[in-house]
Amino acid sequence: MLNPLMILADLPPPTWGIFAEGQVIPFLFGTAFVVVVYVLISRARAGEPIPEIRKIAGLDAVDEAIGRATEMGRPVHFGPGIGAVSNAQTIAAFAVLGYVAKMCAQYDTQLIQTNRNIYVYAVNEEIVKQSYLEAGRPDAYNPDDVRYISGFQWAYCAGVLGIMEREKPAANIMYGSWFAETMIFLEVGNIVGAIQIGATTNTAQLPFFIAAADYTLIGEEMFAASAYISKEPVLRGTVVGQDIFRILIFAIIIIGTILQQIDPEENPLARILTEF
Amino acid sequence: MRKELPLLITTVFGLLMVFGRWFWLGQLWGIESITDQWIIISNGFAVAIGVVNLTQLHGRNVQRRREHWPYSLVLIVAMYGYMAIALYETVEGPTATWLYDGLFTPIGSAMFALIAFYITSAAYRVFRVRTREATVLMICAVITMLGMAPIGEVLISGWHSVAEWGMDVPVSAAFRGITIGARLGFMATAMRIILGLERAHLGGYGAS
Amino acid sequence: MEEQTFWQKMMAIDRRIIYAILFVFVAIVMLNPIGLPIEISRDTEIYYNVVEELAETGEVLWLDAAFGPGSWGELGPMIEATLRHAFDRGVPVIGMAMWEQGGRMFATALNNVLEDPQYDHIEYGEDVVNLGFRPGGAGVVLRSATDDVYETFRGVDHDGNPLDDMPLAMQTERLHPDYVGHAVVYESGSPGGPVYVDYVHEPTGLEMSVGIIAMSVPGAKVYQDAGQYVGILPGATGCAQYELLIDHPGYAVMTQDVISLGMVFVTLLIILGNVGWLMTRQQAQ
Amino acid sequence: MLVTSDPMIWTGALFTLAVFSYLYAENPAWRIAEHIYVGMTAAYTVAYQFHNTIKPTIMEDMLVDGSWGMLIPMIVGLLIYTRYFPSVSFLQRYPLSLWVGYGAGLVMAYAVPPLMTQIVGNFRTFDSFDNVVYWIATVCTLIYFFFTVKRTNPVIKYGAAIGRWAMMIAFGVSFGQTVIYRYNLFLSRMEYLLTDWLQLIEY
Repeated sequence: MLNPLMILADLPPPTWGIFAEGQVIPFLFGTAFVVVVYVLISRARAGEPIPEIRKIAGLDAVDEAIGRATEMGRPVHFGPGIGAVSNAQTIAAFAVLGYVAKMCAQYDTQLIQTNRNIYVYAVNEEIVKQSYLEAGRPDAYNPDDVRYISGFQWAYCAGVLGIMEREKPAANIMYGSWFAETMIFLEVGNIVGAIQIGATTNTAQLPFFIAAADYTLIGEEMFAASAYISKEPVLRGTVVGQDIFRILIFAIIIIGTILQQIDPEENPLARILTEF
Repeated sequence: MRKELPLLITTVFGLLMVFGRWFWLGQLWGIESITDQWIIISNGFAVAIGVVNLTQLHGRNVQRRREHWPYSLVLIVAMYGYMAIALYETVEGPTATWLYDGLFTPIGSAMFALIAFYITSAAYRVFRVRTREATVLMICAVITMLGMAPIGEVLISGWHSVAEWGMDVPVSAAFRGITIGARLGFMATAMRIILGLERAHLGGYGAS
Repeated sequence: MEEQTFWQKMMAIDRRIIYAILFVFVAIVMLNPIGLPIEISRDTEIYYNVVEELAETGEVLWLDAAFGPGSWGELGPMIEATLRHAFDRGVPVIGMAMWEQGGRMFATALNNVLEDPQYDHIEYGEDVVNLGFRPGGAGVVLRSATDDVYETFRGVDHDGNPLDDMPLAMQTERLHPDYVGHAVVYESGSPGGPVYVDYVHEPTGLEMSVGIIAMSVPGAKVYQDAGQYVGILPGATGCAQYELLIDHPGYAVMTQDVISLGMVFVTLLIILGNVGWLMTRQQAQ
Repeated sequence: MLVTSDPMIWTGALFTLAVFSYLYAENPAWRIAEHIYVGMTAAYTVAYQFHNTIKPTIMEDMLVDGSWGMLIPMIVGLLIYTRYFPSVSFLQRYPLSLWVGYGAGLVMAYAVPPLMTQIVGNFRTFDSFDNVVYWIATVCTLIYFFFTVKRTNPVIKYGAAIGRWAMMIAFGVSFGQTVIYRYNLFLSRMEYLLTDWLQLIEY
């Protein structure tokens, strides 16, 4: 299974003595990224100042939606998407769920939380329980409101449709990795008159959120919003770190574009970035 | 120990992958081919988890005669029946193929086909031009729908080229902006997992 | 006053009526095609030329069926058309699947094509091989590219027959430009083309294309513009054009009339729905 | 003959109609189809893996080739089943941590080169209208996703606004493509009913 000679036969010599061919830039960029993000996370956790995340338009809608549900005496539905527990979008949803659950506990509004993934369900159960505890309302926590519907996409979809039609939530918050079921949830949510908030990075579903939901967090906004809303230092540090690298990428694009105008055929920066 | 060792395994395995790719020695030692093989095999042996889960859930439904329990029975019969056949004659055997082509494929495809109906009714009942943004979105959607289908070119010559231009230039450009950002986001999540700052997958969030 | 009630009634219409109209409408158009002309797009031509170029060099075409029965309607006919084209031009084809059900999807497409007496001369194992699916996600693709195809697939094809008897599989040691001329991923979601971009195209330089569901075409354009994808065959519409190019109009061509009229139908519903909405809203104020 | 006599196609057609009946209302036919589908999905996976991974690993790798090292991943994989035994259920974290570590490592190890290709793809020569539009749209979309820079800076403010409009156009096109895709899937089922089952169309 391990045959170094065979692999050696077509392995080019190392660059700078230790790196495999074409891996210098990945190493430098990757390491710099890890260091910068780690430093910011550490600072945030230690309570030291890091740049503030701006308020995301549409984030107020979460408060507004819960407030309206409270006034109407109807429940709030929260779906974390149908992605796996290690999916970045699902992880972003955890933080938002904590916030929503805490608000619902304070206002004494019923929160219906539905799940497709069994591991996500286990995590969410803990989050909601913990949030009710933190809000000082452990007695108001109802374990039956955090629901595992089915591991199968369509059965999950049918289950949520039934819940929406029967229990008529006044707010429908869909935060996570959504797929084909988006369209169906949004239509039914619209018919039962719920305020709908969507957040996903799945570009194929974003158009439907924009067309049919009241508020949509586009792509990365969902990560920033989850950091903003939860004030979780790990998340905040990550968002700031990503922004620093976005500025770096921005600078590379500007320099590269200028070099491109000088000599469209041979752009030294392009060569370095793709070949080293 | 119960939480620390798994976290350590995650970190070590993640770093091993990185070492095996970035460093010359890592490639020389063929680390990737070993880690890949490990993943393939460990996944293979974990595969029955779905069957066990379903048996537990639906077995209980049948046992306690819960609402809709006959359907649970259908599920268990279909599952073990098909599994027995496919284990005996492989999934390519004649009976297994018959069941696959006669039941599995039609049901699965029909379920995905349902969305066409939902989209059609949503077109009438939900897609509103509430804002200027939504209006632009809907107009672009209609230009694309008709332009990518043969009808656009029949109605107005050149419509197809307009729709194609839309895909080649503005769409590709905007999606690139989103893709670059998303890649940074995935890297950040991967990095948090490797450094042990993210533990949701081990049960419990925010313990860090 | 009469008009208000009309729009209100229209807006409150039972969605099942819309479903019924759609069902009947599609059936009628399918039974009575009108034969709208089909324009060949640039994307389809690029994809077509990929196979044409392989015919000149005689290199292997590597296909990955990354979809299940749900997306057969768009991607199945693509594989069938590509196989026909490759067989016509004598291009050897190796199939595999990143998706669990993909191995069966490829096998079905291959069987459908081989049923045609025109392809009686095609020998399984020499001209085409179906490696099928192996668990491990991206790891399988990565291992095929960096290590060894035979080992990755454990020396057997989709049906469990030994690869040792299949000269084509034995010659193709790796998913690498040294052994394969071009890779095409039939993508319906994740994992899909990007897996090949990261673990095959970037590390080895192997050229690749995708046959993709219409929904994901916009996302794929980004990779094409960066030169990571050579060609994109966009959905059943692209497939219909491809079927015309290889001179074997089939299922995809048949659906084009329905698609055209279906899109007109959806457009009308959007307009009608919004007019009704504005009318009822005005009246509510 | 007008209707097929193939029992397989009859079964498929009836189950297709059973699924479509869900559009009218949830009903027993739909539920049966749903439960069969879920059961078969799980069973297919097990049978396929058994023949293609489990059997060859044990029968060939271990017994013939003597690669007993394969025992480690095998045992790690099997640990997932400890979740059903509460006293040792913590052991299921080992396979999970292995898979998550692999996934995260894979992303870190391979994410940069494709990202660089995307960045370099934006080094545009401003010699055509398309290139200029392309460049502006990408850069503005990137600007839209700055979260720590205040939107009072005019470059950021207008850049983000252009970026948002560019995304709306992109989403519109994406919307159109999705509708076409969904229709195609539906048509494929209609074709199955009309051609394979009722045999009303020949082509």
